[in-house]
Amino acid sequence: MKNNIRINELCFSTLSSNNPNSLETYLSQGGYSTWKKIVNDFTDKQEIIDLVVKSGLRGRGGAGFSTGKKWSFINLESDEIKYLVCNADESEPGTCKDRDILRYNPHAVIEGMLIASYAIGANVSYCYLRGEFMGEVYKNFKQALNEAYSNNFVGNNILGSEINIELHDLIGAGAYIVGEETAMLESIEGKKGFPRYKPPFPAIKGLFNSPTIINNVETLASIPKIISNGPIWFNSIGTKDSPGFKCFSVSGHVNKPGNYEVPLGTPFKDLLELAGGVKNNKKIKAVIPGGSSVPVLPGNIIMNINMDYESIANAGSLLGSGAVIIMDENTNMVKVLHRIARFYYSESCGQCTPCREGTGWMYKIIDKLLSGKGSLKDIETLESLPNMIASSTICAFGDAAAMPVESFIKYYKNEFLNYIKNED
Amino acid sequence: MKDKDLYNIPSEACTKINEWLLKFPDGEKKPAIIYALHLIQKENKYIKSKHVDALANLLNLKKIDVYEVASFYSMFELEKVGKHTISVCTNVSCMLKGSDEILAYLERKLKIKVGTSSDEYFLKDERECLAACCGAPMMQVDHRYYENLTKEKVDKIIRDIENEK
Amino acid sequence: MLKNYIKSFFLLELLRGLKVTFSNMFRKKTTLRYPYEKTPQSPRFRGLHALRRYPNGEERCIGCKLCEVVCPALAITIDTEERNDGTRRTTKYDIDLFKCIFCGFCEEACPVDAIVETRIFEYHFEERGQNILKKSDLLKIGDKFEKDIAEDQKAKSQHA
Amino acid sequence: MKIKINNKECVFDKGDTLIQIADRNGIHIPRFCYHDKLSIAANCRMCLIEQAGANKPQPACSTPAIEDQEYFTNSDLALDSQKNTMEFLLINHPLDCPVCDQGGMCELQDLALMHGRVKSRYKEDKRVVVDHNIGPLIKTNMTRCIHCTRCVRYGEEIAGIKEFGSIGRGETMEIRTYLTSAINSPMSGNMIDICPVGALNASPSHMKGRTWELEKVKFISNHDCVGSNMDIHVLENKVFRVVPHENNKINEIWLSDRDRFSYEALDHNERVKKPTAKINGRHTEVEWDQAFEIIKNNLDSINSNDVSGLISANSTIEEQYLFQKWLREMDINNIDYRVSQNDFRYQTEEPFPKIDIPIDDIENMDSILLIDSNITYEQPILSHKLRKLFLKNAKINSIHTYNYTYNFDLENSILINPNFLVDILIDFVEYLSITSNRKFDIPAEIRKKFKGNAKKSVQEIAKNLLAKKNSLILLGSSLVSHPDYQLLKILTNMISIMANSSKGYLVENCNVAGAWLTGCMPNTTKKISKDKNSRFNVLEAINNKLDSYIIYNLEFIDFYHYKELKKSLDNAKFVLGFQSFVTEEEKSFYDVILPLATAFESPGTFVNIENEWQSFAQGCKPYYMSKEGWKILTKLRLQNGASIDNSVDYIDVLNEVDSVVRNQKFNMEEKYNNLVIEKKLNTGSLTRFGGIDSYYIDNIVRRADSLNKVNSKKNFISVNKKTLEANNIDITKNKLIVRQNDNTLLVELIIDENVSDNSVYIINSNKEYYELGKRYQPIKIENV
Repeated sequence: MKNNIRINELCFSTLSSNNPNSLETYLSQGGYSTWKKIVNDFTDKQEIIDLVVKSGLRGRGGAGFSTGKKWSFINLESDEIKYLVCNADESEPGTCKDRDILRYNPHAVIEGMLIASYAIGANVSYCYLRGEFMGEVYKNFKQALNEAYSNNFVGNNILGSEINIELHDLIGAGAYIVGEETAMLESIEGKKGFPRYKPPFPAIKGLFNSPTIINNVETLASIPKIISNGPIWFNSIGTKDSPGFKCFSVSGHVNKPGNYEVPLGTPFKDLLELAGGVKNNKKIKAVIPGGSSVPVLPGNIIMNINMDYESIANAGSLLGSGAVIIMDENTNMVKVLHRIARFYYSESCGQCTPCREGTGWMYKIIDKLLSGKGSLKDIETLESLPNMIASSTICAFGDAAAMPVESFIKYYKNEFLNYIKNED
Repeated sequence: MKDKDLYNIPSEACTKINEWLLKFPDGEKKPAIIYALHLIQKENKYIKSKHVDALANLLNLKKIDVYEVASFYSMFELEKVGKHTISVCTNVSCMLKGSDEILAYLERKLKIKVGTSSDEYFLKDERECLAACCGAPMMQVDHRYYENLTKEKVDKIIRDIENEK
Repeated sequence: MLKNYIKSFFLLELLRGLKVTFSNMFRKKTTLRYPYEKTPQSPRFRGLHALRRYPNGEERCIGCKLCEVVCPALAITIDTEERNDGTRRTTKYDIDLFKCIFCGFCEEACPVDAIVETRIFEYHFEERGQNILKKSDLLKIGDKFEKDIAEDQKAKSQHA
Repeated sequence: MKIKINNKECVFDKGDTLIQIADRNGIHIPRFCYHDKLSIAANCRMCLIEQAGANKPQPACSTPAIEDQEYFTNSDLALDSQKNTMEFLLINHPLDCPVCDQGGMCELQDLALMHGRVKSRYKEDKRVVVDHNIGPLIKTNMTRCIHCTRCVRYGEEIAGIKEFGSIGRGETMEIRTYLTSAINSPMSGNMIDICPVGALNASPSHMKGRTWELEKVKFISNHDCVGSNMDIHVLENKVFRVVPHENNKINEIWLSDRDRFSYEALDHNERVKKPTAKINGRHTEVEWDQAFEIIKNNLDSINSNDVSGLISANSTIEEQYLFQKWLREMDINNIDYRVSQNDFRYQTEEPFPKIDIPIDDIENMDSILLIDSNITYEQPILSHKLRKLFLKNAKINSIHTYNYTYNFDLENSILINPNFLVDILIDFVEYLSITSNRKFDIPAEIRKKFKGNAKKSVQEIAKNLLAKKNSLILLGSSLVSHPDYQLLKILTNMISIMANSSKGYLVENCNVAGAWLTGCMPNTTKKISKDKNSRFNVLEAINNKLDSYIIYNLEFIDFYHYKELKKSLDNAKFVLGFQSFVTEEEKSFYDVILPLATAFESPGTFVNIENEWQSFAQGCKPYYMSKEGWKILTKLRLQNGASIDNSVDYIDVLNEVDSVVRNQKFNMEEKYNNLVIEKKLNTGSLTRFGGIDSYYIDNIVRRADSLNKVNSKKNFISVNKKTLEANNIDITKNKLIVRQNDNTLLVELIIDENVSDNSVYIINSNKEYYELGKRYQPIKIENV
């Protein structure tokens, strides 16, 4: 094992302590110093946004859009009410990093939210946790929030200044689609989680019709250190286009599944090694590198690439939310796809046609294939469906449902063909 | 979910709902629906039409608005379910680590099929990932996460629940 | 002159004529002794109409009125209503055989293969008004010849 | 700003979406969820088109145009996207077009022809949705639903009552109402029109015909005073269904349920089939000529001063014109149309029943005052205009005797006992006389009543009216029967002048303006005809117990003085009825009944409250032996020797009405004389009030089957708790007895805080309420 990989330095830095989620731990690691400094100096908002732009931080939720750029869409001049929303509706299959960040380092998220709210001029900020987090995660976060309130990091006249930022926790009720940013806004407004059509983008017209910025938990948790250590520090880690650290949730057939925060651009081999290698010393068959919504990559391809946005994109997949699902040689790919398709079938919100009808159609065909009743024609149809769904829906769910199907058939068509009994 | 008798939301819950509403701009009532439904479900285990009626009255909303939300989110149960809700995650990561066997084991053990309920247990047909992939296979019992499951562990969890009574 | 004389003397025209007669006398006959014999019919023969039923006895016709609208001779009249079980059924289905030109469009338009033209072409009317086939008549024809109709339909569908 | 669509240059304004630009330029873009009257949903994905340079197709309905961009609606990318969407829409759509009522006018069918595949690739099971009964008007078949959510948005935005919602998610999402609740909106039928597929169909015409068999005739609605334009679809000389006809000045593309489904009454079993005459005390069917002869003989033998002609304000203006002409030619001058009116004081002349501004101008108002108007149910189209105003943030205020349900929210409202309606308007006038800078000479009689203590709520409303530039006051139509109706009108007029507002007197009938213009009333100073002899209005005509009554297209319960009328008729020597419908009971009062064609079966003209003349053609032939009113009346005039051409045609009648009435300049100023303020309504005890059920207002609607199934026809009254306690009513029981004079009725009790103190709210929805007594009269409530 190579020992030179830097792990858990950013969002998971508190893990080294015995009591990772406590305020003391966070403060002892220099927590809230950035926020205090900003409050003291009354730092220029544009300056913070410029810092984040320079750092090259990309959204950790899945799409990988530049965070600084997103913030700069907000019109700082206007005196409209603005909102910041922290997207803690982590539900991409394979991803469990946000849950751990919220459990073990909630103060980083809170500080990140405060800095972001300040930078975009929002006085109210919401953290939307998925309903399933109602237990431990919500409790830890709520406790941290209370601590932050009682220390006057949040609230009115923060730390004696004139800054007022309210930070609220919200809870969802179980819907994958709410992880989509505009669907989350609908859900916060107390409606069904139907994504909104864009334009208008949330930065212009978001929550309660006001400009809104939505960021992922990991993104926001990274902010304090980026500001305090400066963009040059952040740029020095990772690759040129993908700087910084990224949490990878390595799951599936590995010996030590877990969240590993490593610099972007770390070779996949090293990451696999960190996770203890493939279970039972089997060969690696396939890897889904960024959550179930991205195309699968066969083992021989991924073994030779680095884990950063560009390299994975060049290999024909996406880094997504950094959920690395590893499948060994004995894995039945049709079954895996069946499970993924079932997930999208039951999580489609039903708002727009291609996704509502298409996810069901794909699932039903795969189900039929799995039960041995499929035909060659079914595979032909199945091959054509992803193309028909992708890029014609309101949100990215359509693409997310389409990409796995497309890639599984592309790389593992033989396994699908094996399920066909009658050859007509 | 048809029910004739009336339901009054307990005053304690009403206060909580009103407090929750303080988080939102004035006059916005809908944002409390999800939270209020959670409260109601916690008290009653599942949501009946009388609950929807009561909530719509409390928040001065159309019943259909409340019902839409209740039917959209998968955590809200509109049919009668048992006291303890058990959700075994069966999504990709967990499936790779053998969640199907765990589920089948639970089905045998609790003598209910997935998606059905006995008086005591409700074995939820969980299709969404529960975000504990690194601890696969996992399940959630009444919002508590149990990770790295084995049959023995499942036995213990069920035993603990029985003992709690 | 002489030529004509010889021709008429030897009855040449007559013989030529008789040649046709005799040559046809031994050929295979094309006429049939109807009604004892009948010409073969194609499965697509368009004769008297019939309304069919499903094997379980349910009438096929759903009262969509496509045959009514497609009929070039305006020979079909249909009234419909909702039956108690929520399905759409005809309360009246009349075909005026005086108007009908047996074009077969009705059969083609029918989405459920309810109205068909059978091979029956021998029928008569005894009283005024019998030229209008009512729903009950049409169903009766259909019931009686269902076996033949089904075979013909199958044969037809193979060429579709 | 300019863009190019399919290489065609199109001009647009900032913010226009692509589909709007394309529609204006005649470029076809397929769509399902987009509807230009509704908000954008962008969920059907049928309108995807290509934007040059973009690799993703763009939804034309929600994408704003970008200047100088090029778009293609017929490129491969666009057509492929549309084809894909179409395939997805069709996989779960049943193949039941042959039995679907929408077949032939279905948007899905049309677009499938253009964008669909020849054969389906979908071999799996199709989705099936269980239908729920949502009331007698709309038949659902939700398996056919394509989830465009037009109906959901219609309910939220247009009707103002969200009744449909999308329940569940994903493929199993269902459009349905909450549990099993029925649709309640008085404009629900429009959902049938906007549904692009056959999921929502009209229940009364369900499965009875196909679209291609129908003939279309333009028609004008005859149940409210706005005159909605509509098309009646005729199948085999019967009205098959009614759909709206677009008229942006009046009803836009909407129609109220009442207008849409009233046609069902046309073959009701109470229709009069043949002329009948009482011979030896028994009604016998007679021929037309025989009937005419009997009429002539009888009328000739009666003094013309002892005859009264009463005509419905729902009849066409041609009928009204000919009716008064026929009677006046016989020197009969006791003519009236105001049968539901109770107050005939003050005016030398009835003020013209009119709204000061055009109906489409209501949308430009910024403040409204409703005076006891249940407008959402009584005049749904006007209510829709107010809803639009409300959505534009205009302020709507109301003074009412019952907290009516509106499809908009009120800014200020005052709930008042009907006894004090006049007083509160006087308060209003008083307050305005202080605050308004418009000088107005308030009659001393009214000034005398000033008390100097206008309520705060009155002040609020008055301030609101004064503050806004465009304001409108609407006087509710059910007030027509109020004993102080004329006084209310005078006060409304004063308020409107002082507040610089427009005003409108809403009425229940469709052609009140026509009746007014043609002079179907006494005291007329208009020079259509000179009245020489007696001029009794309807009230005097009834009270004076005349020898003969001629009743045209009116039922007895249309009269406010229902019981007095029956007594007078019983005494009369000769009673003639021109009727489309007659009940067995009414029949016995008549000596001759002539079967009259309804408006559906006759050409005619209606004049709505904005004085808009709208003519329509004959929809279908008259029922059985009945005849069009203008024909019968012309014949009667001929019989009297009127100097008209024997071959007179409908067009001739129309031309005559046009030249005599339409081109006449009438003085429409409101004048008052003998202004003695004496509030007639002062019961001093419990007062009965409440309008007529909106599905019980005229002889046609009353008999429309499906409409009458919408509301429960149980007898019930609404009273508030305080009043109940004051009258010692046992509120644990839900039944009680109401008493007016000697009549009693057992009714169900609804404890309703929307009712003011000391009053009993009764919606008149069946005959028993009329038998009980009159509105605005004392009433007693007793325990069972």
